Amino acid sequence: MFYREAGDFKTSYTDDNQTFPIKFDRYRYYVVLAIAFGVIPFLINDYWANAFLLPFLIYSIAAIGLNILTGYCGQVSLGTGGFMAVGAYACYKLMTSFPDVNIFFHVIAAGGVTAIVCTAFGLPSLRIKGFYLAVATLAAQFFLVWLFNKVSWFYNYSASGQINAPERFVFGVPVTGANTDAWATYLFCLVFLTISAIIARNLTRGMQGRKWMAIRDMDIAAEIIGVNPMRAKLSAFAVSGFFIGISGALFFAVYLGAVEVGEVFGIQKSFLVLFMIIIGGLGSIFGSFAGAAFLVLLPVVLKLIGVDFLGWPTDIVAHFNLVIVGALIIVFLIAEPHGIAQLWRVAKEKLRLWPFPH
Amino acid sequence: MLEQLYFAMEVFLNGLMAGVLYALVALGFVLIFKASGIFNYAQGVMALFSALTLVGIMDGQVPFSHIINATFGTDIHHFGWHVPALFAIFGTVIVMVLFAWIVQRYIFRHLVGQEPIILFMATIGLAYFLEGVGDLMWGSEIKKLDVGLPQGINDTIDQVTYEMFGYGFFIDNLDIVATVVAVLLVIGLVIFAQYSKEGRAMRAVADDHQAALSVGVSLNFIWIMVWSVAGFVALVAGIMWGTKSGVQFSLSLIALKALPVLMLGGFTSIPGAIVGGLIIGVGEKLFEFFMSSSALAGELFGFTISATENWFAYVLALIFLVFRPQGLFGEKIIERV
Amino acid sequence: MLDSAPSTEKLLEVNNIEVIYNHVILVLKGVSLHVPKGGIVALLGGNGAGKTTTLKAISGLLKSERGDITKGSVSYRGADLAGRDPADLVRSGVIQVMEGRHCFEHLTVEENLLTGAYTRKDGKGAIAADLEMVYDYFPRIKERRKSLAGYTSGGEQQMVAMGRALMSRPETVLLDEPSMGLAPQLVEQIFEIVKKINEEQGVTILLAEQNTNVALRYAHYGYILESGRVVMDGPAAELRENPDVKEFYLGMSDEGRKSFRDVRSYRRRKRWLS
Amino acid sequence: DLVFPSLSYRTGPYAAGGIPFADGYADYFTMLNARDGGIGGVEARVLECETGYNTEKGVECYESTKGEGALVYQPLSTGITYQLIPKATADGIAIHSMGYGRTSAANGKVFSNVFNYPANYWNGASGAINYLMSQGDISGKKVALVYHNSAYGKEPIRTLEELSAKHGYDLTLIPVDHPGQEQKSQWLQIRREKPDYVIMYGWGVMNQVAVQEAANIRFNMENFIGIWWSGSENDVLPAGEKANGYKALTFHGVGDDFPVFDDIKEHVVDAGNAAGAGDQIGTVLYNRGLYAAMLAAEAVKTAQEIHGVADINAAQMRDGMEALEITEDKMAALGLPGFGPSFKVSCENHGGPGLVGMTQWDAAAKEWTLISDFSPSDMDLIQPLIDEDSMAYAAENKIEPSC
Amino acid sequence: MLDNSESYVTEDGRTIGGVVMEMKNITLRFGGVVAIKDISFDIREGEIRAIIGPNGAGKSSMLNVISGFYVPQEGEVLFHGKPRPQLRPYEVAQQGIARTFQNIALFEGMTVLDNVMTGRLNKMSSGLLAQAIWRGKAEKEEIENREKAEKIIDFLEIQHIRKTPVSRLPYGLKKRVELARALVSEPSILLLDEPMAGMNVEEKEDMSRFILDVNDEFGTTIALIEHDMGVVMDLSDRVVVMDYGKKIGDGTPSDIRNNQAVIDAYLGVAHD
Ligand SMILES: Nc1ncnc2c1ncn2[C@@H]1O[C@H](COP(=O)(O)OP(=O)(O)OP(=O)(O)O)[C@@H](O)[C@H]1O
Ligand SMILES: Nc1ncnc2c1ncn2[C@@H]1O[C@H](COP(=O)(O)OP(=O)(O)OP(=O)(O)O)[C@@H](O)[C@H]1O
Ligand SMILES: CC(C)C[C@H](N)C(=O)O
Ligand SMILES: [Mg+2]
Ligand SMILES: [Mg+2]
Repeated sequence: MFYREAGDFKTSYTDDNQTFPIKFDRYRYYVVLAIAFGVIPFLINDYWANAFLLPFLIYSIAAIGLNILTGYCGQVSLGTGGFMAVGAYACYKLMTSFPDVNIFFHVIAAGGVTAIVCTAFGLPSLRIKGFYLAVATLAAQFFLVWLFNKVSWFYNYSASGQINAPERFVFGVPVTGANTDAWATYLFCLVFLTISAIIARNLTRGMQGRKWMAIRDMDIAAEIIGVNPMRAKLSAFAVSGFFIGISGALFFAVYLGAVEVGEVFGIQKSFLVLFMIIIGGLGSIFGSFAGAAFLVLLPVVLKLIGVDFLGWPTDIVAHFNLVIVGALIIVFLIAEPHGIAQLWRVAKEKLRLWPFPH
Repeated sequence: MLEQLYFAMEVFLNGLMAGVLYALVALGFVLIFKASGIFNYAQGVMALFSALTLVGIMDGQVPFSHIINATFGTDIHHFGWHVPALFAIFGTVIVMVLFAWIVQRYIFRHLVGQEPIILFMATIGLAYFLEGVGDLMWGSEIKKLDVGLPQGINDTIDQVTYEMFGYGFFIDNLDIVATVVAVLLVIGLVIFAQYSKEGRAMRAVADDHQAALSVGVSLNFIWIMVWSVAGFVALVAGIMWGTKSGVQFSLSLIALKALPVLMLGGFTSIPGAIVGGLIIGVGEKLFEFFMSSSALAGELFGFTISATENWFAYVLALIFLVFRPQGLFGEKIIERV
Repeated sequence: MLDSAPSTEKLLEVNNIEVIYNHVILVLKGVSLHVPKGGIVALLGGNGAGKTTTLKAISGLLKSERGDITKGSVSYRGADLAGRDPADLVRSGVIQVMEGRHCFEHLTVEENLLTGAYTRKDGKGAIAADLEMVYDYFPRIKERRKSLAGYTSGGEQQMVAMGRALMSRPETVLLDEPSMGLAPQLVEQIFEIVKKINEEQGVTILLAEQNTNVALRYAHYGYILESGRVVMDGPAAELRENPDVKEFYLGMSDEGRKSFRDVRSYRRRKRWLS
Repeated sequence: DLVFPSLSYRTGPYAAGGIPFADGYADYFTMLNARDGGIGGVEARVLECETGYNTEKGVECYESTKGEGALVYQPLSTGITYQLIPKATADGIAIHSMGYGRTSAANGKVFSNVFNYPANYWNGASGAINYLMSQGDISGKKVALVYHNSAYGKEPIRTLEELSAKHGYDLTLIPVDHPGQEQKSQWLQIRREKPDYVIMYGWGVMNQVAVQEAANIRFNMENFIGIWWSGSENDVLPAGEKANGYKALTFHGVGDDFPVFDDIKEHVVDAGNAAGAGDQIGTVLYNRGLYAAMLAAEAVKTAQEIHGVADINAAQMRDGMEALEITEDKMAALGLPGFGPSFKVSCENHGGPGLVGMTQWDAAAKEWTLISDFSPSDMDLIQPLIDEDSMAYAAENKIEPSC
Repeated sequence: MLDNSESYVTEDGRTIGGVVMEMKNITLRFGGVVAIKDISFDIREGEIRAIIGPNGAGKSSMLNVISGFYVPQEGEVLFHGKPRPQLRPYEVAQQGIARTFQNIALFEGMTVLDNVMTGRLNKMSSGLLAQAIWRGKAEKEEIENREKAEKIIDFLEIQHIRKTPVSRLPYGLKKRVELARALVSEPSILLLDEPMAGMNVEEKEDMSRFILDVNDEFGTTIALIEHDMGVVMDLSDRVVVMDYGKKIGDGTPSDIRNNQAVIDAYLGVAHD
């Protein structure tokens, strides 16, 4: 009996409504938080920050955002890349127009701007459903990228059309620009991720989350029992846009430092984030983390094994990587179509019963 | 002024032709979607893969030669023969049927009954996989594909129109061939899907896997069949596009051009693919033409709008969809409680 | 109505099967039953007893729902069915009419019926004749033959589903709740049809039904399932007379049928197993 | 050992161009190791990292390789170069963006760690115009620029505009979005506007399609000039016969008629150590990769001389690059006589001499031939542009110009 | 004949109020199919009103018209005596009309509890921001409503499956959950579309008890479609009979039982 539930009684609905109703889970959650804030910053180095931790944190925010839209509200979106670009460019314009305001607020505001744009592109979802909507969101993807590439106002008329994050500080410590320390950027992103996750969790466990899920599971029935589909869908687009915008802003300002929109925020990015939530688990906040971690680590591991360990020529490794990534995705979907989160749930269910099944 | 009109007409005609080429890719999507509700993102990579295979067979390339050489220290590249195009096409079709079988046996059989988005993701996985295999098998350098299709400006049209209007229209020979092929394909496929027993079974499977199983339709058979046909359509698209730009990775990106076509025509409609293709082709070419050539646009926005082709098709399709959520010819979305 | 089984030859045999969904949910806990050739066997039981699961275990449709038979075996005409494809089974004459209709929404009513004949090889003429036969059974769907099945009413869809199965000229039909959602006279009608094909064409029938009353009137033999176990079986006539069956499945007390209004305040629960 | 990261791309839409360059870059170092036992006795190690020509992956590659003692980065993408400039400068590692990247990085006073010798995109633009002027009067003529709609393709616009003001030709801008598989409208526009000359800044499939479409509308190939990234065998082969006569700029020699290739064959190919499939030797992009490797190796030697250590570090490498001098004798001694111009890098000038030559495709022989000398570009016009742009960058990033 | 606003007391002592909802000359067409032809009937406050008829008669369509999901081509719906403007379905729900569906329409991906809680959505008002922060108003509201939901869950005896995802439930329990979801919204009118299809007698008895209790305890008006004549005759106060879009009968169960047109079209034999 690894996993105990019996004996963990709840006496009020407040207790039962908690994020982690089971004590064991709750403790684990505090431990993870403590390590993330209290231990990792002291161990971190440049390589781990850049190769794994920063992208993991930032993609997790994006994945949470997309998961709200797709996993909870059932609206498949392939426009994530474009929306992240909105966050990035909004952040850039704000950073350069109001250099005296703290970057923290720029990032939040970038999320706000993205929420608005995302909502606007969500309008067709009132009529268009399923894959038609998915493909329609590509319109946002391509149009936004084109726009940022075309209109020089967005990149402050720089000759190359790229945007570069100027140096900005939080409590006197640089978090953007070329002279940042790994621990500072890490903590900066971690704060955003923690807040995002808490907000997302609160929204999805309450009535708002239920409305979204109702729309996802059966939109007509949802409307007939009283969900206003327009408000439900658009609010999902807005909230999702908010998170995706934040992640786009962080991706540009903290992680990359400079961005060429077509490549960084192209359609590949949309697919990547979608993959994260599917492999992690649709409709699960934990799944967003798991999926992001998995897909950020995968190439690092593959490269370690292929090039550094087996010593294969890089081109064969590069091609094999495609084969392996492709195969892994398929194997994964076959083994557990509902993602790592579901795998985790089933494991827990088994552990609960262990060692006496049935 | 008249001049402008002729230009516009030329652009229009070329748009039609470009649309046909998009439609060729879209057709493969439609088939698979119709038969299984699978939104096959790998269709573009299938076009690439089939074209690579075709060239490989024609040139007598040794598959996986690079790995073989790397592991065994050999130095083999070619069998040293040249296969005539027709036989090579035949060989490629066999490969695509084999591919269909593998896809069915090892992937989709295990995913029966899953949600569409899961299936969609699986096809993206498949796309990666196939791209890697294609690279490993045939190498990623550019290959020239020549199955003897004519290419370049059609002189007859040029001359005839020159005599008629004083302006010779540009139509590419390859586009004319593509149009003929596409029309034949569409007619064939429509007859198949609408009137044959297998076609009916295919539509049944798309509606409800379980029920289809319960009446004795073999999902395996139907899906292998459909993926084979889609593989064939991919080959046709691969030949057309490969002849144009050489066979290489970017061929797989034409999938992105086919998506708006699908949206517009309806995911389930074979004729829709063609009509959608034509509308998109014409729409994007004309839009680009007016925007980049008119001074008006420049005055309006302070900059000229150009390179719109990546998004225009999507936006156009989106606008259509708002009025017809299932595309122009797509199956009605049945909404009942 | 015949109450004794018309033959003793066991056509379909289910031996002590266990079924698990999703690797964790154990649903059938050892179900055994026999269906004699030419018989009508009813599978009775409350919601969630496992009737549908049993039928799916036989027809092979379990797999597509992430269910697995983990123990026991199913055999048809003495041959083990493990690992057989559902399509294969249809070809050898076993067809299932699924619970909840499952029509092909985007096909017309007539096309739906024609898919039933998918496995048949006896020519267009015979199929057309059977199509007429089905329309004779269900005149209502003849009127709607050209409309998409997705737009027909619940009852009409049930008729389509039945008709579709008949189109395959089956030897054995697994019927899952054929009466659900049908108007009373249609229920009778459907069971008359069941009886007719059983008598005229010798079709063997395994029937999962909630409407115990009708089911036991038409079946020869019945099994009662509760929580994944067979708790009682016997010839239909005997079951009809069993006091527990009477009370819980037929809604009769000693004074005859009791009104649904009267159950409000008193209720007695008795279960063979729980 | 001496670490040379190679940010290559062997997959994705630009693989066809990435592979030969990466092969050439790797083979040259393999050859040095096998023949000379490394550079100055220290083994060279090429660290390949796949970027897929994607800026984001490029940054990942940079971050994951810089810890290994990387000496100089060859990002092989303008986009990635832009991203790496501030990072590499902060880390004190040099970037060699040879014939691409940020043109104004030629100003070493501002870009201390970035080098783009021997020629850059503005040299290329000017070289093309110079070549056209050598063919006849250009004033009043129409010139169209077909360009990859990215940081890369936009580079020459400013120069061409200035040049058009100076020489009186009309400039039409025709962008092509990534990937450029479909260029019907662009070429119909060209057919309509009948420019006298077309200059192309393309990469990847965009090149092949453009050459093919130009052939389709029967645009005279003689008047169609590509930048050096639009002038490899890949770009013209798919169009077959019809590509005959197409021209492309270059800043180095063509063909495998140089002694160094014998060494490559002997020490690399025959030893079974060729990078990739080993079938690219002598192609335009292979040669360019090889040339880049050669310049890096020479810079190492220079650095070893200056600092008197064999196993140099990144900072020393930078110094070596800044003091690099290539002479004809040196080239001949390396087995590359006349392959590239001689030049000298200095603290102020990281851009080299900016000499460009012209090559032309012979479809029958399937080879590129050099049809002009390496001649200077219009530095009078370019230098002020470089200064202006680099000073703006310096101001923006608060860089104190050095030297 | 009673006046629209008059109320009366039934034999078993329940008070039936005036007309709350009146369908006036409703006609509904789908392309060529006429699903409802010029039908009028009314529903009185506190009564159990059954709608019966053969398959395809248009019963479900009628409920859909009431729900605002189908828009009739002709006719109007009067609510509390006033013509109801064309409302979106969710607006109808906000007026206190709840329903269940013929082909169970639960939210399969959610737990039973969450499904039931959706029934309370019109009773909760905290905004997005409040919910994002959770502490305070949102939490308080959540708990209050949770209590109501738990009450209904107890009432319908589905406590043990509270946290089970709906997709795993057998048919009959799903129907019960659906009823719970409708009830928890404390509707003034409850529309039930074949709530007892696919149930055995014992389960039907349970279901009947629930329906009667709701009607009794909360005074909820109920419109009920059902094919089991036993149930219909026992439970309902008045029955309207439809046949292929037309109304062929309207009255108390005993009227209907003896109505020849109804017997011909629907019952087949005179029902006991
Ligand atoms: N796909 C599934 N996944 C998990 N559990 C399932 C699945 N299908 C059925 N079950 C469970 O199996 C049990 C038996 O269900 P089954 O559908 O066989 O019952 P039934 O007797 O047909 O009931 P009903 O009369 O309501 O149709 C139920 O408890 C149900 O929850
Ligand atoms: N959305 C729709 N589009 C087209 N036809 C429809 C639609 N909805 C219902 N119909 C048709 O209207 C008629 C009435 O259908 P309805 O579902 O109301 O029947 P019902 O009385 O509920 O029957 P059942 O008892 O079988 O459920 C049917 O013939 C049906 O095919
Ligand atoms: C090989 C590459 C450096 C060329 C490319 N087009 C660029 O400048 O970005
Ligand atoms: Mg069942
Ligand atoms: Mg109905």
